[in-house]
Amino acid sequence: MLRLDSISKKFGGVKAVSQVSLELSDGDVLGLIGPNGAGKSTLINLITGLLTPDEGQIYLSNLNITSKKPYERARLGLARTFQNLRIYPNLSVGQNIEVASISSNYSSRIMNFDLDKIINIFDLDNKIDLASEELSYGHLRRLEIVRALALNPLVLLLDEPAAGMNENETKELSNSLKWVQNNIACAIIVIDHDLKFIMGVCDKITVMNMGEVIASGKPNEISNNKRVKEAYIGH
Amino acid sequence: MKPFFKKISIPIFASFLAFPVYADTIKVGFPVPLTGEYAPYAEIQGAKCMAEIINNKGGVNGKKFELLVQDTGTDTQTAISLTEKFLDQGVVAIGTIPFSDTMIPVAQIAAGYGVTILQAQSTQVEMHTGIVDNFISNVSPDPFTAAAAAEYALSEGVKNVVLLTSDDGGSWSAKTPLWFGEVIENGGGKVLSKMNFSIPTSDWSPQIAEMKKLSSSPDAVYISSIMPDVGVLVRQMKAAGIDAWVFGSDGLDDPSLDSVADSDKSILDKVAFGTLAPSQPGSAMQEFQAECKALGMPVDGMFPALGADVIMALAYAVEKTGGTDPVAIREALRSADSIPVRTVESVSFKNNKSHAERTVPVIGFKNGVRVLLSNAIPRFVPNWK
Amino acid sequence: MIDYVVQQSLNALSFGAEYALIALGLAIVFSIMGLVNFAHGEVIAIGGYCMMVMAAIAFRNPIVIIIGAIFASVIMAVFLERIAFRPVRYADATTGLLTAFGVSLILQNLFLLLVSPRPIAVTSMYFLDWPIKLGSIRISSLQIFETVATLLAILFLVLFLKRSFLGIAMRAASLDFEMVRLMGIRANRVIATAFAISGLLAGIAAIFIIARRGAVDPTLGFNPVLKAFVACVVGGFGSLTGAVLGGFLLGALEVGMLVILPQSYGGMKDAFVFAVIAIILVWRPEGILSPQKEKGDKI
Amino acid sequence: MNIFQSSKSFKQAFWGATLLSVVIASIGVFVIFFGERYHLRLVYAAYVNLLVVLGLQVFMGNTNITNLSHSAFMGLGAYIAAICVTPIQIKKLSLPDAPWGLNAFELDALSSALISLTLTGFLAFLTGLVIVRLSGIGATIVTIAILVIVHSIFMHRTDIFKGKQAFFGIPQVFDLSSIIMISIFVIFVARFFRESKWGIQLRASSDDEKSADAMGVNIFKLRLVAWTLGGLILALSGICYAYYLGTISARPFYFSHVFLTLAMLILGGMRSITGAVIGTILITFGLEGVRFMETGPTILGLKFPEMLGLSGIALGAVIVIIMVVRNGGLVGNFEIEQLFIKTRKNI
Repeated sequence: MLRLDSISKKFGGVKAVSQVSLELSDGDVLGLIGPNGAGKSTLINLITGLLTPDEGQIYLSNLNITSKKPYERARLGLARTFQNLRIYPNLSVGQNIEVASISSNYSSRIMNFDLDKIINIFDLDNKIDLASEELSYGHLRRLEIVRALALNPLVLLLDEPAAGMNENETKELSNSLKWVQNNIACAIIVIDHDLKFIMGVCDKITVMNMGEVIASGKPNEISNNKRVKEAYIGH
Repeated sequence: MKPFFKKISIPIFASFLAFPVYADTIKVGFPVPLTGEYAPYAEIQGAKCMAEIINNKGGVNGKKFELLVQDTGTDTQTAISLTEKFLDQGVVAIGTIPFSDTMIPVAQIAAGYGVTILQAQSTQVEMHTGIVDNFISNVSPDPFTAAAAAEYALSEGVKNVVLLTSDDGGSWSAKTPLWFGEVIENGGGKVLSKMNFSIPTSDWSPQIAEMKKLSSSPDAVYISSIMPDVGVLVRQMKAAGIDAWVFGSDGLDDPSLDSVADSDKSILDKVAFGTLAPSQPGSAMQEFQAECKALGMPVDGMFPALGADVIMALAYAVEKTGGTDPVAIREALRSADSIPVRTVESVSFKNNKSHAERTVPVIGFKNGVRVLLSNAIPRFVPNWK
Repeated sequence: MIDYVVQQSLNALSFGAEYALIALGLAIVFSIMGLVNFAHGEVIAIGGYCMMVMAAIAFRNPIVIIIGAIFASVIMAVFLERIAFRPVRYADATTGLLTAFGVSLILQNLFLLLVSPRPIAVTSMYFLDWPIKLGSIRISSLQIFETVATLLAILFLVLFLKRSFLGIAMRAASLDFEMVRLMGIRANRVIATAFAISGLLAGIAAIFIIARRGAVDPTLGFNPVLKAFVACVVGGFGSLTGAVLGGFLLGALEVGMLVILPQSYGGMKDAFVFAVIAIILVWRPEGILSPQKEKGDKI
Repeated sequence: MNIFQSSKSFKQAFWGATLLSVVIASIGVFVIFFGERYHLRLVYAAYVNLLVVLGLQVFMGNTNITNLSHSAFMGLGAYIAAICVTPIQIKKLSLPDAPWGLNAFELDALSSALISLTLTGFLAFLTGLVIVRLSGIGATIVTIAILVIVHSIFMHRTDIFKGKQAFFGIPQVFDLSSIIMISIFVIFVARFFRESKWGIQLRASSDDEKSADAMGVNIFKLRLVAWTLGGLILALSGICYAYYLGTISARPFYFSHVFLTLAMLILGGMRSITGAVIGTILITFGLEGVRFMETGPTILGLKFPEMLGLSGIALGAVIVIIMVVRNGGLVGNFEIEQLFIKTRKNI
């Protein structure tokens, strides 16, 4: 579905992302973790097109999208959420979702799920006509995910979806993601600090540090990896 | 639906119409620019003062002047709506924004009522080309002021001139210099160069550098612009060592020009302008200003005095016709051999119909004080129609 | 011919100095709080009106008048910040711009209401202006004063921003305002200082404008500030060096247009100047010297 | 392709526009039947300004980029139509030196209007290509540049535009009832655009450019569409201006008109069509009142002093107060149909 071929990006002299390769297929849920400044967000920005890589290629279902603009990638099926909420405050909840679903109409991909159902699952069905600023924080987080799903994505990138949530909300979010994994044909990348949450939802985890991938594997392999422990705890 | 509206609207409409018409006053409408770009055209102040003077003496045939004044904010649309409002209130004449883009539509609307646009100080030529018939200006158009200034310049031995033109003031700033040049050439002089400027300009050094580049140095520069721009030009030319006359039009006739001589009494010695009415000390204009001040209605500058002229001309016509019929008043104005006004002895509209025949003063300075250099009807006026 | 070129270049320099002086005042406020202060022109006009009032109540000492005018502009700038711009401090640039337009409208009409729509003569600054002969070239002392004053103002600003505590805080604020707040420096003080400096620059500009024009009217500041605004954007909004560069560039452009354009197109000077500006902006949307933004890892 | 994403958007847009049309039309009809003659003119001018404000709203309201060039496009619309429609014999008199045979042809009012719309729309499209590439203040400065350039051409090419002098002799084509109908049409256009797919995506991009980009919004294209559509509406407003007044000049298409209409838009709230209409109505009537006070009237025997400049102060104060207190304008995102259609469910 999504393939990164040795992607690199420098800021000034600093390598923010160096020679990162990744491959994701349908139904995969990949966790991307690493300490602050590891290059996770840069990687997301490279994938979604807000930044262009200095080296390497990006493929989305075998189409080279390295030089495509963000909105073109979005229409091709790359959906994302943001680390700090980026809901459109002057649009209603329903219109926030419409923005993305209008874009999905521009693609030839057939929607293989029912958006109303998703809205229902994420508990937004009775809030559609509210101004988005009237939602609670937890619901705004959900709205971001629903909005991204409305793009009918092939790949869904979630940038710290559980940030700022309490334990209950995190649990609900985990359940919802599970539901997405089981019912929608797309790959998911999740970035988060909450290891417990990541371990709970992901079936593959990639660990980054200093712009490089230092480990990759199943959750239990990662939790025992020495380099990962070093990177997190420090020397 | 419609008949219902009609039924109730007719009596209401009728009552609107019936309400404000008093036969015992002479109403004059002034949808004028009290604010905005053209606010300096403040003839209304003088019109008010003159109306007060006449009213204090008991009016004209017992009728008193009533001036209907409202601000247009220098906006044509507003001027037109206000005109319509004043027309419905029975005015005998209208004075408005002194630019053709306002005066033409205003005149077209007033024509339906037989009312005349009587402008205190409108000098632009366009209004006299026969577009509208019900227009009268109390002053001479720009070619006359240009010609008067040029005749004086020739008498001072001016040969080579530089013309400064701009489109920013309409034909007043674009064409008046050319007419000046025409008269100069007719008198054996030469136009060395034409240069462009914009209004406002607060630094003339590029144009002055151009002047210094000319093969022969100019005897005079002509400009039709406003204060304080012209004051800057005078000072910068002097500073640059160009010893030439600066001639201009009525835009220079602003009290703030005199202050240019505050630190150097001689700096204005070679500045002169053809204008609309004499403004030197002891002139009728200054007397009028003193009179208004005594009435507690201080007025400043030339335009108010010209506003007073308009009221006096109307007073004359009302007295002559014995009534306030606007068409009769226009006829009376246009058939009189001479109408007494305030700024000059008299004016006449008999020959030109749309503008006054009056002497055109040229004002200069001596030791920083205004002097009347000449005051006559120019002999040669360029063809401008 | 050489004389002519030198003369026009000097003219361009002094045009540019005036724009640069005003543009600096705009840029210093913009760099700190992202506000395009269109009311800067009225801050200049206040300086002019202050001179008018002082002359009317018979102050003759030019030093006193100059100090008074600068003082009035500084007070006005700080006052405007307090009553009009503080409430929109954290709003987007559009809100700030429109607020400034509103303030500018109010002040212009207040001058009209309280003083006069017509120009009022103020001749107390004429003494700054006398001709100077340099070989075959004659220039006005005012041109020299203005250029020198602009250069001094730049020097003073650089020193202030590099050496003083408040100046360093201001530089930091222009990079990351939140950061300065976290460091415990009171935002109000930093911003008030920026406005005070812009007022000071406006006051100096007022002196030169009045010295040349010899009169003050309600729209005195509008046109110069429009041009200075353009200079700022072209130079790179928020960059002080950019403002100065933009100012001088605009001066050169304006004099150049007057010289190059044939007489029949002379009236289109503004059209050409603004067309060049638009082209520069399309070429470099952030201006020629736009400040490097710390984009960092996050978007 | 349906321009609406959902039938609910269409319904809302339709009812909202209908209600506003009723308000607008009833003001006009009231004046036609009960007003004095000069009221007709006053109200006509207000309708022209309403068109300008709506044209401005289409771009500014949906993109949140301040546009200060709108009066220039209005002027272009007015002049192009005027040049086409004015009879030859008048043009021979008023434009004796016009190039390209501009004074040697005349067209009927409809063709003239269509030519004006096409040309102005094309110019809007061309300038739009530049504008949409810039953001925020950069875009605003280019709009100022457009205003200055167009004004400068109007002022200088006196052989075509007559500059500050009058371009006269334009036949009177419209009356109050025609502009009422045009206003209603434009209200529908603006409201439909706001609720259309394009409008919703544009408004998303005005809230958050990056996030909209990530949601597949082609911001350049949509801004260009809004800019061009706004330009067309502004051209229409200019045509209405010329077709009623009969005389135009460069003067009314410059900064003071820019600020007046801008104040109208932001007072009501630029994000909503209802706001644009309310702002226009309030400022139009408010200014009449202020102007009355300005000349120092006597009310109930009380003589007020002459206070010139009061209207300018009031306009500036409206802008500042709205920006400081409520920068979304009086109504924010509110549209009139929300008074009647229940769109909100309880949480």
